[in-house]
Amino acid sequence: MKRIYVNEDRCIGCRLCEYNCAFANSGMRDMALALKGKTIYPRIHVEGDDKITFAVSCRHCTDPICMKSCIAGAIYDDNGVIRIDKNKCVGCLTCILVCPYGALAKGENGVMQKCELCLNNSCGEPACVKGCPNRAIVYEERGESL
Amino acid sequence: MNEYLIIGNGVAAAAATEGIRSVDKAGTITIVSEEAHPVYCRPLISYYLEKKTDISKMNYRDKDFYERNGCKVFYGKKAVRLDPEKKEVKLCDGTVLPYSKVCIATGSSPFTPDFPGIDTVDKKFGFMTLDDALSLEKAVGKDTRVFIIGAGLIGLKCAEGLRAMTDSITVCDLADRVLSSILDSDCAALMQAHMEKNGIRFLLSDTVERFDKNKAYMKSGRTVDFDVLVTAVGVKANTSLVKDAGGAVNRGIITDEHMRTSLNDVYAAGDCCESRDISSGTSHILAILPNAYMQGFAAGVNMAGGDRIFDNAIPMNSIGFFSLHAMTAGSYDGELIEEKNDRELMKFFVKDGLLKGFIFIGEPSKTGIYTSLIRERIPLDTIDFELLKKGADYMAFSPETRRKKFGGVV
Amino acid sequence: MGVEFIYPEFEVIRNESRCIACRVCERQCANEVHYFCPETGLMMSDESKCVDCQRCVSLCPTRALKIVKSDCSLRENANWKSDTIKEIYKQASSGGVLLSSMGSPKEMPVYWDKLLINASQVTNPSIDPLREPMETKVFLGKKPERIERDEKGRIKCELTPQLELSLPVMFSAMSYGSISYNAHESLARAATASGTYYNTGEGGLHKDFYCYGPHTIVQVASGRFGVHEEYLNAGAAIEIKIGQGAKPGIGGHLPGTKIVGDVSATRMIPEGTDAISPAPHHDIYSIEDLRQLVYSLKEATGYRKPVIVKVAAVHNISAIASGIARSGADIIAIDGFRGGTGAAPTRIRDNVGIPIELALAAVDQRLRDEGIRNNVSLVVGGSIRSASDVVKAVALGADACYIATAALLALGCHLCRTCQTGKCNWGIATQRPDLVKRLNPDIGSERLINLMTAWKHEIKELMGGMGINSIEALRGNRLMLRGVGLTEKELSILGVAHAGE
Amino acid sequence: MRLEGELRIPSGCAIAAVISRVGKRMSGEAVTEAMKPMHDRSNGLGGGFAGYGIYPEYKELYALHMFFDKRDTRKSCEMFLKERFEIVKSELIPTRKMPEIKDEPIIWRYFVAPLKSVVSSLQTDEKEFVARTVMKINSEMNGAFVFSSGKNMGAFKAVGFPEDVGRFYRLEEYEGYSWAAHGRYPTNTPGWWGGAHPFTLLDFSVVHNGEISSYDANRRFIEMFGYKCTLKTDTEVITYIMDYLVRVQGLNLEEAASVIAAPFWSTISAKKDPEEKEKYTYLRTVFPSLLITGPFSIILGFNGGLMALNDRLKLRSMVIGEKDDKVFIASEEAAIRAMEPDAENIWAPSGGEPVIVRVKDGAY
Repeated sequence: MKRIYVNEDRCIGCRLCEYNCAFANSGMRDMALALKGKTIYPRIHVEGDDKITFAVSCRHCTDPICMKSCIAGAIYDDNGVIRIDKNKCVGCLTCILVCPYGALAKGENGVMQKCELCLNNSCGEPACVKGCPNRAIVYEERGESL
Repeated sequence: MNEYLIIGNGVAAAAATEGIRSVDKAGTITIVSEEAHPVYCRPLISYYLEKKTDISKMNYRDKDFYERNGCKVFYGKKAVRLDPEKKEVKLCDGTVLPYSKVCIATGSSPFTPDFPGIDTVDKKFGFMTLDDALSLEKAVGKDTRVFIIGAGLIGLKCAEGLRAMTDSITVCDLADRVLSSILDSDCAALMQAHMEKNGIRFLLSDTVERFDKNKAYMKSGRTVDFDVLVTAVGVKANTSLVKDAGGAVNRGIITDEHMRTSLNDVYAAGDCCESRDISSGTSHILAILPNAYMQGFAAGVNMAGGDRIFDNAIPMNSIGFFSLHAMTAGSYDGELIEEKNDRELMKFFVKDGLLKGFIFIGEPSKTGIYTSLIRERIPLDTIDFELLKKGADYMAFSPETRRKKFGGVV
Repeated sequence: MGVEFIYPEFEVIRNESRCIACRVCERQCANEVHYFCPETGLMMSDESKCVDCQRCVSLCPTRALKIVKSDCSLRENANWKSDTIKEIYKQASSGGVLLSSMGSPKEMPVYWDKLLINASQVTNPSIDPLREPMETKVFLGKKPERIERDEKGRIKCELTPQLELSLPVMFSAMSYGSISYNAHESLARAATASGTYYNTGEGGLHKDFYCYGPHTIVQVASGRFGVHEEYLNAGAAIEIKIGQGAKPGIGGHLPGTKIVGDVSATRMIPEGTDAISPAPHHDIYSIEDLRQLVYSLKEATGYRKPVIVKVAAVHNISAIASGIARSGADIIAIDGFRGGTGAAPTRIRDNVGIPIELALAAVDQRLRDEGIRNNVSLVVGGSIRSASDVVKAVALGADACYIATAALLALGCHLCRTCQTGKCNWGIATQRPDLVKRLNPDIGSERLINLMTAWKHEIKELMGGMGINSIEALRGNRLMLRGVGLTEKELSILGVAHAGE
Repeated sequence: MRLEGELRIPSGCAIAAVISRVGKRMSGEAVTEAMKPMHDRSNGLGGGFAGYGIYPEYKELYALHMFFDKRDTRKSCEMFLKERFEIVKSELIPTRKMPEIKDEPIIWRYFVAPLKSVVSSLQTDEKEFVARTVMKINSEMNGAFVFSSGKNMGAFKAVGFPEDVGRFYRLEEYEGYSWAAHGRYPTNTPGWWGGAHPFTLLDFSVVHNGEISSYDANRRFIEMFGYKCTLKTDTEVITYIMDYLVRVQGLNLEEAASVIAAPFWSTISAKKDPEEKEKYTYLRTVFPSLLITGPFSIILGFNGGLMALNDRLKLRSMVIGEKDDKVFIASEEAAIRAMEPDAENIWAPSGGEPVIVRVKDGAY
């Protein structure tokens, strides 16, 4: 399955991925209209210091503990893509407590959200990957864990 | 063809179903459900009262879950006897269900102390099942005075859930603090203050001596007048099927890490059994949903001939009341390291170079990174724990770890 | 601080209706032009620091930014142009030699633009490169004067070492230190993939890049930085750098601030020390000394590597080239005065040397007049900007071209000409790890490979039009060129007829 | 308007040749006839022939065929020649007056032997000496032009259609074992006799149809070795290249052909025989500037044989046929049929494939 992978040697910490993510999930046509004057709630976030930076988003684990822990049964496996049914989520934050990557966070309305690989938004392919200026984030098939 | 039998219809049962089906698509699965509902999210009953969810959304799995997985479900039936020799289970109506493998996922039941005069109380409820919530919903109105015995997770979630419906809620507990099983006194005080700010009254280090209709006489001498009583003192594991069949049972059913009981072809999962808590090294009941799922799933896989162990159970809770969130995990054993600022309080417990547990109060973010330190037993000297104390961040890990985690399939 | 005489050269124009204050511009600007004002929630800029590298413009996700040249004008006249006046101000304030980067921006004739290429019509068919083979392979090196045969009458096929190029373009010298590790890796990988060569410059060869040795030209310059036996043997050829088009007669100076970590190790000098390349090689004060160095290097490498001698195009370049051709060198590289540099004194860059076109034409003719053109290959650089420049250079007589500025542009360089500051926002001319990272060698090498591929296609297209299907048949084929707007003298030096003749 | 030699004139052409493999001599009539069906390939601005074996009685002497603009030029040129050669015979080349051929220069021939003393004082060999002398006359002596300088062979050329040129030079009266002919279609009209084909140097003669795009690359390279391309024609430069490769560098004809019509690198790398691969790689690497690109079909005449060669893309027509001892080469099959209606085995050699026909040893 294609997943998003990040390479911290290439990440330049520009945080464009966060903005591209927020824009892609805004459903709007223009980034300025979508994001101007707003706090963004991206599903990918850049961590690091002044030397090393890297983007973190859902790893779409083969054995997703968030899904197993969700008290509302709101997190499900859609052919390997781990997704959230926002209608069912009650905001208990158990997923935040268990995700070893810190890949889930509350969205604008307090409901949990996570990277769903842009499969259902206007972008159609991961916006963070498409917009990464240094190819630090890639979307590809990788076999077993490195 | 294997005949799988699952006693119980909660999360552990659903997980066992999924575990079986991940290995064996053919065998038959029979589920015995004491409740008359398809598997639902039991922890959501307080959210139901709060109207944060509704019945339709409380289904744990979609509506064709049983059909898709080829499960036959007996609703409203209780299993009364397990015969591991004959490999059959007898239900309350006399039906006998044979099995090749059975999973006991009977969960727990509320434990109500035998308070004197309890029989005189008219409206008294537990808070364990959807039916409890539905009854409470009917019983409580704007002016209803609610008295909850037990300031644990269930009692407080019940209080929060009812708060929108009534202004009068009193919670008592024998312990000196709220959430005594998961919070230390500092944190409990914080939480208590926050709940009090939100209109919940507490009577701590106190318990009911006797009831007289709608009045409770407390040990401290105080009295509480109420209209509705909720008892949330504790739960006990439903172990009798295994125990009566001669299986090893402590406070919960004893299993190995493959979720096998001491009886042949009998597995157990969920709140009815004990787990080995790797943060404390002791075995006890870890009645939390993630645990139930992981045990159930492992049981299912192993019942179907797969090989899956579940050996890293820890207690962990994410619980919020009136928008103040607490997250806890592991055991509070070892050196205490405390980090706090005006918005957050974080306590770490470190022993033998490992993180054993933590308590966090505030707006959580990426807290799972700490949890993984406990579950995966990551030696703290291999990471930058100083950095982690300031906030959960993958920078604390080695580049090599990051390369594995973010550059590979996990 | 006194009066600031010079108004910022550029203005940052921010379209407030589009700016979402994502602060990407702020994070990307090593010059610290942009900053966020928390009170107003707006992005602000300090234009005096802007060098117009366009990094922020390129990364702004909402295209809210543009950088324009300020129209604040000094009162200039035909004699005292704005730049001239500003230079006076700068020197009056600093007391220093003015430094510049990249090639000279001055308006001097670009002869490439005054040469036009022929095409076949009627009497001779043009050749379609999509249908017919079209060969751009070139061998650089000395060719034997005589065919010799063994006792059985078979031709003895031993050649002195040659460089095989899949197209007549190589990446010219840029040292590790003046450009980044990632830039070097990009060049090395692209040269390997494109079947050509890149050049270490005088910074030595990083151990990581020895694997690209078969496509590496290792340079020996006056500072001899990073030169050792293993280094000499690591490359495919050795280049003795006598001079550079942007600064003939001048040595190099890489400030100690750039001599950090691997750069220092690769150059074999202590961290933090200035790397000063002397103006001349202090063991070459005359042509016979050059011959000694050429043969020393050949001895050191067992006569397995061709030796290139690189000189700047100066007034008597033909005589110099003739001398080099007789020195044992296999290849002469000539760098024209429009060539780039990481840093050069402005006066030198803008006033010393001659255009490469004239130098090339003169040298090629001189070597032919002396009958020694086949003794050496001729590589020219110093602002080769396109495939047509390459074709024109080959038609004038070059065996191959060196490109550097064009390669840097492919890597993202925006010619802001402030390499000397070491704060290259594109990760090219910098050693700051956070900036170096910005050039992903995967992308960099891919873009260079694309450039080479594109040029190769264009060269083939132009060759096909001329009815030539092998680049060898173009070399020195000056009939394929016509001049426009050139004087008789220029035409005679170039050896081409005027258009219409 | 500038004359040929002062500027470069591309041209299209017709070529034809015949050779007897057994050295049987034939008159020039047949090859003249061969040019008739290819009339339209010429435009009357040049025609010419080369015959081999035509001067058996002077076979040890160099036959210099020359044009002079006036008598004085001839006189002064003869003075020059006498300093270098023993002139065994000096005569007008017989021609036939005819209206189709006008403005003829003085057309003379000398049978000469180089003065040994001069050759040795110049520290050169005889052939080199003759070649340099020809080069010197053609580049330095205004009004004088050597258009043929081999032994037991001769070129005959003029402004006009080739079939007329053949009659003009009375070729029916000569007998040779091989003949080559050329009709010219220059795309400019200065019309100078010297510019007609064949072009010769020593016993090499070249007739050529095509326009080579590598001309200036070839010229500027070959001029490094003492050749002076006074005519600026492709034929001239091809002749010099062949002379350089074969006489100076000692390549055989096949090797020389693989330089001027070099196989593509892809062809070379696909060669199975490593020795061959090495040789072709070597030759292409050493002589890149002698690769001739652009369309050409050439017939190279030399003592004892002919070589036909097309450019490597075969951008010009050329066919070959046989009959008995004879081999025919021409731009068009019609020309072959004109020489031998029953010609057999007509085939078109592929691009870059040299076809070398030799008269058997001792038969010429």
